[in-house]
Amino acid sequence: MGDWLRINDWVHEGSLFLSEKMMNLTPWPGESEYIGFFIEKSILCGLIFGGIMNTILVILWMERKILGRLMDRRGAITSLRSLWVGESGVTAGPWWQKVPYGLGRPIGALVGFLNKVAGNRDEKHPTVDRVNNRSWHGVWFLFPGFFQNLADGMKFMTKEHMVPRKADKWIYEIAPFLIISSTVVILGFIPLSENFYAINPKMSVLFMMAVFGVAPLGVFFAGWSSNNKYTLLGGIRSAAQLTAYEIPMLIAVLGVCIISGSFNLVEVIEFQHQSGSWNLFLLPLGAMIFLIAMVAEVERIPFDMPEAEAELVEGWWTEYGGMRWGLMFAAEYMRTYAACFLFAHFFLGGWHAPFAGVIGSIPWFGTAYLLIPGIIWTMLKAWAIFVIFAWLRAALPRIRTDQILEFGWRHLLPLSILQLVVAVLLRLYVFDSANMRDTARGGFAWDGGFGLFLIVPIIVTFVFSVLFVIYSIDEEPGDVGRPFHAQTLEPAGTHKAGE
Amino acid sequence: MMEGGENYTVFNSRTLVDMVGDVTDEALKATKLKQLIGTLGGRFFNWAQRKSLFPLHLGIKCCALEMAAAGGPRFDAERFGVIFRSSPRQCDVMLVNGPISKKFADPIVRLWEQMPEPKWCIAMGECAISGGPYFQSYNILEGVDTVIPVDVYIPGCPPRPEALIDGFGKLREKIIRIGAVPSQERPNDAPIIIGED
Amino acid sequence: MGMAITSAQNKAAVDAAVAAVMDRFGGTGIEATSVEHSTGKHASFLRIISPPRQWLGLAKFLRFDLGVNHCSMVTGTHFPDGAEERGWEVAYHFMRMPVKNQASGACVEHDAATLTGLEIPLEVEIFIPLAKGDSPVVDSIQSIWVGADWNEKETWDLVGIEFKGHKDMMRVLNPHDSPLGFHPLQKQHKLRYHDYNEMYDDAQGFERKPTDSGLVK
Amino acid sequence: MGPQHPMTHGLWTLRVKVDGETVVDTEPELGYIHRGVEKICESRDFTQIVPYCDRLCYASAMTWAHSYCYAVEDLLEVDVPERAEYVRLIAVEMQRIASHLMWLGAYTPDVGNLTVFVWCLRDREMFLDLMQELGGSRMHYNFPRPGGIKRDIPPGFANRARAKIALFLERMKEYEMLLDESTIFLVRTQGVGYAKAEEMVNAGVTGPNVRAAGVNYDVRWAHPYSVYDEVDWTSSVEKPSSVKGADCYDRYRVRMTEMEESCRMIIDALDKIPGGSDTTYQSGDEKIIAKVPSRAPEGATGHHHFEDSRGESMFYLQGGGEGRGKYPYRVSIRSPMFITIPFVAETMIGYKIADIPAIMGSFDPCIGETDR
Repeated sequence: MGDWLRINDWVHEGSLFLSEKMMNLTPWPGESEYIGFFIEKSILCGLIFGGIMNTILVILWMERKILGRLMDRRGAITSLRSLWVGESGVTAGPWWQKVPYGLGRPIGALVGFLNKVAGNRDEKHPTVDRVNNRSWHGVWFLFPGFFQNLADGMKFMTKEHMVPRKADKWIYEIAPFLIISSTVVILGFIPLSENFYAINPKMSVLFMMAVFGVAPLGVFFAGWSSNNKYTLLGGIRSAAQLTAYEIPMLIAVLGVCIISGSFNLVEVIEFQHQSGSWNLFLLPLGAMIFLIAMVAEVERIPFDMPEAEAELVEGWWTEYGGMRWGLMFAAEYMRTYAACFLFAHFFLGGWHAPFAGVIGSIPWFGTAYLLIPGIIWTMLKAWAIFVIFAWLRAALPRIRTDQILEFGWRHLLPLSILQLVVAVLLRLYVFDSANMRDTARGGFAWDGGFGLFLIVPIIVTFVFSVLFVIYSIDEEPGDVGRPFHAQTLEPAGTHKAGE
Repeated sequence: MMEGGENYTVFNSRTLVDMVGDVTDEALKATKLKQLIGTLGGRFFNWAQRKSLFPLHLGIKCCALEMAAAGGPRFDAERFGVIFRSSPRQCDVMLVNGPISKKFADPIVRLWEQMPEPKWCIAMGECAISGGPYFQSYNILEGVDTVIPVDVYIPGCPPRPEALIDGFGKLREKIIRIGAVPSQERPNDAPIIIGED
Repeated sequence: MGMAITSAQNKAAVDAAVAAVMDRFGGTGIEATSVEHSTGKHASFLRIISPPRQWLGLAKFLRFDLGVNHCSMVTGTHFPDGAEERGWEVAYHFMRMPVKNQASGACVEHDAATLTGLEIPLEVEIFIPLAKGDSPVVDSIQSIWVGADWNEKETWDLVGIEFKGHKDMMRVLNPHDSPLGFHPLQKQHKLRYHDYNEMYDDAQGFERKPTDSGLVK
Repeated sequence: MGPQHPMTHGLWTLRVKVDGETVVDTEPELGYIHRGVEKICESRDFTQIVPYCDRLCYASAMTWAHSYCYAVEDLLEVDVPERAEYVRLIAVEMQRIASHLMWLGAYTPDVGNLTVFVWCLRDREMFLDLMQELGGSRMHYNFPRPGGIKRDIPPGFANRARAKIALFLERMKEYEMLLDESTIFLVRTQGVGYAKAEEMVNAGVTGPNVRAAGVNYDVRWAHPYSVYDEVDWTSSVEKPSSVKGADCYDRYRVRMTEMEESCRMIIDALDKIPGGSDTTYQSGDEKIIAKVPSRAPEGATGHHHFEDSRGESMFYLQGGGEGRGKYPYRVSIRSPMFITIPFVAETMIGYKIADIPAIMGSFDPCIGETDR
């Protein structure tokens, strides 16, 4: 079953064609393959990064709006409208006349036109206009609030670049770029659709996880080089926390790879489709561990201890301002976005439409349903995961560092090993590789040998849900003792072994 | 090697960069491209700057609660891109919302100097404008403008959150009028007072 | 309803306290009286006027025999025009609370009407007049009530009354670099622009320099 | 930490010495907004001081103004009309709710939850609106006068207050759902910041902080001053969980129950108010304000202990200042947080850095009153 939007193939053919034509004009026509490869990869990288970077605006906008709604607010409502109407009736005047060669005239005309269509309505009612200027009234296509982050980003570019006097200048400058470059590299390995990815090596999962671990180094660099107590503490906390959560996350991913039999992300996704069930229903525990560990990896509430606002001002990025901070801020959200994509790919079947077999068999609607490009499904799934991230942020307080570490080492790690065992057992004894199918409906490899369609995912999910409900039911409030006393009367480092 | 500001001399590339920069600058000037880019981009950057004003999360006294209320559901300053940050390095606006005592005069100047340009200062409330009810006190400065330059004054004791939001509106007007220039180069003649026009 | 101390309880407690203090300290210059508040419920409180010599003994008696366990406030006042033996005055306010350390999961479940004896809350006001002079000294009660610690610091900082035996005396409200002997609540310090004409002729401060110009940026 | 730091809820510095993540030593430093109110008040007459008292504490202006008014009535020997006492009680209890809401709103970001902060601001607006009807301003009401109150309750106030309190009691359940049932909130607050009752009392800590440790002590019943003995309420005392005293969770619970008690008190006072809650007297009517002499004789003193929303506040006034007694000779202010902050700083020793805001916030610091 294929996707009609075969961007990789199109780009491949197009660039080969282009390079052949070009190289035939030169004395080295035999080299066209390499030139074509170069062109192809450049275009693909541009497309992938452009697509993901632009949709990051959606992520930021979603977070603001969701948080705003949960908090009984509106969230940002900045729109582009103020570009032409000015602020509360104050404009910069006919600034386009300063543009040389008369190039400003079309701009002036455009501004005039926009003012007519979506400008201040009534000069007799300046208050109404002033209220309108803040918002979008009547002009829905301006996407109120969507451009707030664009404004933020552009503002960061114009801010002064400051380096603290006592900072270690080289490392201070390098750290944000270390963070953002490693983040961008991850994005290059994420396939957006069956036939739309920048690069797809055989061990892409391993590579991605390895690159995910580079950013903590940048965080630690940033914290240390700023020469500030808050950033240093933030950096150390970050390093400890990321190390603690990397391991359960890796083991959870290992479970996915074992059950899919591949370290390649595309093959993991294809396996989920062909075997007939998303990994979410086979490894619910793994999905939960992966989600929790990912929240910790991207340092969001409730695991945002490294940048805990209450005690560490802004954590490890306290001393960064201007564009460096903007970069780190963007990197933070890119990591979050990458985490959403990874979750969608590992556990939610990537670009495959949900219930493609059932809905696809409806006469007219089904055909149209199957024609929806995979890239849209990928995005939708990633955004749905991001909604969970934003929801967590609104609902939960922050955990203390020692509690974070304890939770990571003492709860997540054993659980992740348990789910690894489950994955091995499922793959070895339950999986039926003969029933893999590459049709719209997918295969039925998880019938457990009884011919009952999807019996294994249903049983696993049911058992897990029951266990989860049992676990999460509160005991009687009176019976629960308070947690152990966290006060340390002896400072750290003074303990002796064996006491 | 790490002292002063001479770190780029290690590879002696500073002169090269400067030279290339100068040549490019001349070329751009000759073709008026600089003016073109400057005017076009300037408007966009001006828009970005005035739409995203991050005030410093600095609560001094009573007005701090009105500042908090302005961030709350009823007034919701976040609608207009006013998002409070805790670190002065990441802020554009210093919102002084209380009396400046002698003990606090030094820290607030340091905070102001830690903020990157372009930056603005809003004096919120009587205490920050003139000392307010405490103007006779032995320990209070007569307004924050004795130590840092103020762009917008919001009178009231304390001003209502709407007034604060309007103050940010006035600051936007100021930015659109005189541009997002650093605080030293700003004309110092006409600070904006809410309620005058 | 009805969960407040009645005036009979109040009177009984104050009278008992007056009797106890006069019994112990009668003839040493300590005067204990029962005074009524002149508003509201007209509740009574214990007022003691004590010479500074007797103060430490009185304080220990209050704390350990009368169970006055809460030091509410220490106030110093400067009387430059007052009598020779009352150039300064320190006023203490104490409270008695019915307090015990609690076991886990328990609290004092008492009905106010059933309280008797030393369990009844009591209000104590103590005046200690000090002689005129540049350096008024009174004994510190920091070791008896921990809560008096910062109160005494503040009194020294603002009024300039020294507390003998107070460890770690420092400025708490005024800046640390205030000049030695600067205690703003002493009466020789006028309010900065106290003069009416000075206040209103140049209210905006265009011509006037603040007294601290040059000290700050 | 500080003076500009999100933890501090105002301007003050806490010097913290840490060993790794463990706090070893702390030293508070105050005075960043010391304004010399006590000195200024010596050149203001008795009515002019009320706005200064409003501005003492920015989170609970009403209670401080009332605290002063009771003290000045003690000095000037005035009896307040009973209706005025009832209105004062209503105003003070509403301010107590608003102040505790502000506390809850400031406390939850300390442990990392921004949602409750915003919700608290939302609900605080309801009570600010009610108090705005009384005083005319959003924050500094300038409402009580020596001898009574500035204005009577406006028409329809009682019904609005009842409706809003009913709504607020519903909303409190939402908060409890979000906080009490959140394991993360519990592990952040339980077992953290133990403070013993006897030590607290000896160190001068009062109010909800000491009631959280199981001490049933409240100035409102121990030294009854307004009509607190006539309305229906009980002092909200939390049973401490441990022999080590009260932890942050206890202090959170005691404030939540205190808000409920205040709601009960307001409703009851609206029912029992003499003259009925629907009538409105003119300003200056003798039913709501008594005649007050403008001068106090030399040598007269007045003081009043008052249950502020943060503990026991107190004014001590000496009459006979300048203008032949028109001004007070000495005004001394007892701020509950001034005494509490050094105690809290010692409480933190031994906990983690992340616990500093959790402990500090649970004591509800307010620097306006602390620095005066």
